[in-house]
Amino acid sequence: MRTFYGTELANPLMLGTAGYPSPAILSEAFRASGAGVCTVSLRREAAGGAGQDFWALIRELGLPVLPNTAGCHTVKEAVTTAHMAREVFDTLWIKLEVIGHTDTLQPDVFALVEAARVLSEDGFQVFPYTTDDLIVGERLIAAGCEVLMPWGAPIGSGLGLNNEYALRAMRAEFPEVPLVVDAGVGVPSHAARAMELGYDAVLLNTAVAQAGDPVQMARAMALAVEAGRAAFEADPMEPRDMAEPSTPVIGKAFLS
Amino acid sequence: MRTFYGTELANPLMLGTAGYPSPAILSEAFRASGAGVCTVSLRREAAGGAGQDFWALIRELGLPVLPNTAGCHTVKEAVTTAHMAREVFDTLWIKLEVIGHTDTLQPDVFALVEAARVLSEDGFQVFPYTTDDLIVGERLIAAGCEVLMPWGAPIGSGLGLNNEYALRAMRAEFPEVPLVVDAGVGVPSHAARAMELGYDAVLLNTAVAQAGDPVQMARAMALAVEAGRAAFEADPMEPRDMAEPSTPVIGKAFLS
Amino acid sequence: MRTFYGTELANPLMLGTAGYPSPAILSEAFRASGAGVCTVSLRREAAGGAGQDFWALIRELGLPVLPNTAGCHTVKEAVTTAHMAREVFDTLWIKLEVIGHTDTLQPDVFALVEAARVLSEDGFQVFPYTTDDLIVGERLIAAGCEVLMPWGAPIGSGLGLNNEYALRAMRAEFPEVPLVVDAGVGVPSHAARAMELGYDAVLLNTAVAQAGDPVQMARAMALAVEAGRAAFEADPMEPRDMAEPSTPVIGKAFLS
Amino acid sequence: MRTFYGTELANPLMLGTAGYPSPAILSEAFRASGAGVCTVSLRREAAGGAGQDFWALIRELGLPVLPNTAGCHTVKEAVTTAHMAREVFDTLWIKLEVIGHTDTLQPDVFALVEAARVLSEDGFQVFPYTTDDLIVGERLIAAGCEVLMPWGAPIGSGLGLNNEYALRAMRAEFPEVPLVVDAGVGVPSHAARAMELGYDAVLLNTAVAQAGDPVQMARAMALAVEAGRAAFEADPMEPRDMAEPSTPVIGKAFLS
Amino acid sequence: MRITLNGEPRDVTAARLTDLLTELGYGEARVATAVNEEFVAVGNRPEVTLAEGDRLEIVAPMQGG
Amino acid sequence: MRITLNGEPRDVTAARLTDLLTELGYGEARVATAVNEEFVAVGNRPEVTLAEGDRLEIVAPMQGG
Amino acid sequence: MRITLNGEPRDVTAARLTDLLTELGYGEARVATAVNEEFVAVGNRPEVTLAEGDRLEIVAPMQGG
Amino acid sequence: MRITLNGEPRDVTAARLTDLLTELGYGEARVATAVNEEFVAVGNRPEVTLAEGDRLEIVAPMQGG
Repeated sequence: MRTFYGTELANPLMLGTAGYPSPAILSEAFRASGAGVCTVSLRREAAGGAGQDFWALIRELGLPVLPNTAGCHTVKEAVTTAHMAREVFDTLWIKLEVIGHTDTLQPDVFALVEAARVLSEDGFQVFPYTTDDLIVGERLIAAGCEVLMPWGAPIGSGLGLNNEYALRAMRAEFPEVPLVVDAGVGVPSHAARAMELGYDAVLLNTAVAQAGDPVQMARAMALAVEAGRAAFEADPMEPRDMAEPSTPVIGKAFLS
Repeated sequence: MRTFYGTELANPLMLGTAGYPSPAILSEAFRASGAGVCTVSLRREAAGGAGQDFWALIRELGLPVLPNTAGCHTVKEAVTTAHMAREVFDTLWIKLEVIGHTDTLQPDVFALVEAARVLSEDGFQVFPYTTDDLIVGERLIAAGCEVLMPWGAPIGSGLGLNNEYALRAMRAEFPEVPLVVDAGVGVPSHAARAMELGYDAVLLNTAVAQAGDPVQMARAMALAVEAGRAAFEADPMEPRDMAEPSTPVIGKAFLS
Repeated sequence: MRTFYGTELANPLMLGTAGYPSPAILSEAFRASGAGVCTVSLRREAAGGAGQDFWALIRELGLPVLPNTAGCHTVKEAVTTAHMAREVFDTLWIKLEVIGHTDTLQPDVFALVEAARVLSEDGFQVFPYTTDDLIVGERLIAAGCEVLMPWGAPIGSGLGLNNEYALRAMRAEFPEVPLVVDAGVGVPSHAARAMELGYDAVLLNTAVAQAGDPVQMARAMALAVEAGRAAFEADPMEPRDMAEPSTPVIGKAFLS
Repeated sequence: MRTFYGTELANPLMLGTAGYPSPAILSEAFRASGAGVCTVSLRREAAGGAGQDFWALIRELGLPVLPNTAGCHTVKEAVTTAHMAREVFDTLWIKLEVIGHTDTLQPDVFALVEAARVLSEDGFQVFPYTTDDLIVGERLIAAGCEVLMPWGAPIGSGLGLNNEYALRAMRAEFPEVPLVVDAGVGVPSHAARAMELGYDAVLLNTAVAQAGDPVQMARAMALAVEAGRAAFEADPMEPRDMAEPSTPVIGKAFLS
Repeated sequence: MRITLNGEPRDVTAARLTDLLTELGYGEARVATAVNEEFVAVGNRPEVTLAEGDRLEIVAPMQGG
Repeated sequence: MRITLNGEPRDVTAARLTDLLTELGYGEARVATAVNEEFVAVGNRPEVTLAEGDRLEIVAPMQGG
Repeated sequence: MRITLNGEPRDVTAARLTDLLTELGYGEARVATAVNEEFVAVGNRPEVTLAEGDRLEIVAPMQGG
Repeated sequence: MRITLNGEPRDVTAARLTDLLTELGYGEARVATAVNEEFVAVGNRPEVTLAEGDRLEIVAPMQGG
């Protein structure tokens, strides 16, 4: 199994910590999901602010923490945020987001590659939130990334895998690189599909946090990624354009 | 939870018994799947033939048995087969197939409704393999069926859900009737999707039996149907056409 | 080219006459569409009612008239309406609709086949509005229909071709029968696609009548069906999963 | 109507000149297509080689000529090729291709933007073959491009529009910029769809040249782009999830 | 007598369908008729007479899809 | 006499279906039977006798989807 | 002196960042700091002093996707 | 001298590009030229002379997509 900078995940699900109805539900959802990673961010803190309790909550999850640079629009912003995250969360991992467009929250692939280079040289282990562009993928790897995280659809849209063709091409192009579908997943069938394509994990947040029952949905997503991976390993049948009887035809009694 | 003629399934997966590499793998696949039902058929038996051992194998699964009328093309054939099945398998359940077309193995809805009527009047509990036609569904219910099993795609094709719109319409039309997607499922994401639509179970065979590793795929399907049902119960988010940040925007540090 | 009960259409487009902003726009839209057929209905008429002017308008179009039995839910209703239509419109053609379901306006295939039989025996030339069910198609042909008109999607939905697989199967199953996609078309690409599949015509109404500019949309639909037919006759390329340079690779100058 | 560097096209179709069965068929196909632009390339020429005759053939088409840099993989190669093209074809227009990947022939967006900058500064009017990435689009415009040509699918694949969502987003993002779907179109319904999305033209080659009857297919594509544009201008109906009778319900006779 | 004309109660005098249509002012209008849900062809109208409570449907060409 | 057993010609002696099944060696096997395309339930086998040319179908549990 | 703390004006006394954090009541809190958009690591805080108008950002763990 | 013409070795006499094109028989042909991967515009051909081992590319209009 491919590892993430040498770390094996307990479960090919990376789950976000934002937008849950309550801290209690967040914790329960994580337990239900068996997520292998939790993603977090940094925000301004007033004296005696909420950040300390949140951090305690996260530590209790006992999971690898993947801090993000959400909302950063420039290389400098992303790099500075990454440094602050490394210190606060005491990890080399960074989910690198350099947003290029406000409506789609798509990455600015130019700034992304540059920031990835700077951070990788500085010893960070970069998880780049990228598009399904193969050339961008190559550049990110050349910049030092050992993981690629193409989007399935815009963050928080729940649209699923907008371009399955491109995601398949990416899997074929980078057979050795751990690949994660990051963003766009709305229901378990989307997550299962990503894994059926041979992806190594799925990163999601809104689909769980905003579900009517986040705990139940967290469990559903955990089952789905496991199902998708198992199917990929089981070598599925090829789809056929014509029907084929499952029940044997020979030996059928003559009754009419 | 909707029941099937009063029976609650341990797991919303109905798994076929045909086309496995070996009886041992069949048994293992069933154990891995935790299937709630196994489907079987009747075929000509020579003295001391294989049927007796097969029956022993099936009994060991300890599952509700759903015999089919696979390969029948007329009402009479299907009805006679159903009677033989009731005697041999000692069950009132019958998966009613009346095939109308050789390439697609689609049901002959006219003969299907008639056979369903005859068998229901005769005390059978009919599981009709039907299309996604709402009116046919109504007729089957009027004929005595308490379950409907629309196809997702042709038997053995693995194409998935060819007409999700129609399957959704069927769920909306028959809120009280247990619905099963029967045939066409090729990978777990198909099965999960069917359950996300609110279906009560998925019936499949080829996707498991013909996978490179049937046991692994059986497990994958079990996880997928559970994931899909959990998602349906969890009230998923609505897809949005625009992105929406999962990480909060407010409180972001100013760093550029 | 396949004919409709011996009639060749000027253009493989059958256009409805309902819901236009004004009679003038209706006429202009028909002229712009070059439609080969216009569909009409019968409604209650007060003395000196609108029906007479409408009829004058339709006659001016100079097109074959295809009256429908829209809104009929029973065999008797449909048959009586067909007789009234034959007298009023002085044609043997009848677009047979026997509606089975209010939300989807899908045909009741049981009543449809029966009504088709009665009318065919009575000398009508039946254009049945049906589903994409192959067996129903066979029954309709056995009942005397020489044309089949499967739906693409529910009437007035504009969803397009909900089950392209089934429509392809229908074309393959009935190579000699004139087939028309009736209902569901929302934009020209839907109409073109139907013709690319080898269909002989497309019947639509709402997509034109309810467009912001019905005349322009009528023209668009005419172009689309012609495009789709031409493509079908031109034997299109097979889609490939990999790219293939259009510009020749050999002879490229060495410049780096 | 948006213009291409001030030039209005006779028809929103840009047609390639490669891979036709014969020069005669090429000419006939172009006449049938009424294409607004023809694309060409440069290749090594032996003394008295075929290039001169080809050029005579192209001149006879009397169309704006759009030379490409097909097969170039570096900025320098593309720029040098562009200069040679400007001299030979006596035009400022250049279809800028900088290929980044051999299997998908996808553009190298990094080299593309750089080459676009160099060429724009040098007075070229660049038609960049790009992806559906919005940020890359912004960069190309900043580099001086006044046209964007995102791919629909890999060159020569005929797969159509692999990511309609992204193409829609691009149209919304650049309301003033002429947009062309370049590559991937296999059948007219693909071309019509691109125009329905509000694109200003479609560029294709293989779908016509490799069709069984290129002339017929050329005509089909011309009709399709016109249909798609007309539909876009006509303001199409909104798709609905439920059916809606086209024939009025009121006034229906009571007959059962 | 009172009949039901296109779903509405209506007092009429003529009994023979042909006369009734004239009375109702349909004259030469292009219409089709049904009495008590049974189609009555133009040719049969002279023989058909209506009675109290009969249901008469008169339809004409109208827009349709 | 000669009957057709599961589609194949077969010479048999016993006429009564119960005896015939024994003769054919089905013993206690879990099978269902049809004679000339009509289902014969276990309970009715003793009353059913076969004649020259009859068609007997004997089926047992088998894999199915 | 007046600085900008997390985007808000704030009058403070201490100049050295370490002292300032204490003065502001962050104590042992798990936070990261940036002065005038430049990251200041924990280890460097003692050497860093702020001047009138400096911009100080103090961030802590928060939910993220 | 020996140069590389469109990727093939070729012995030629003329050194000046204009003369060379004539020697090679391109005459008035509509072609573009590059020497050692650098574009040489028509106007500059008279000033450009080739040396042993130089790489000359001569291209003309060709089909393209």
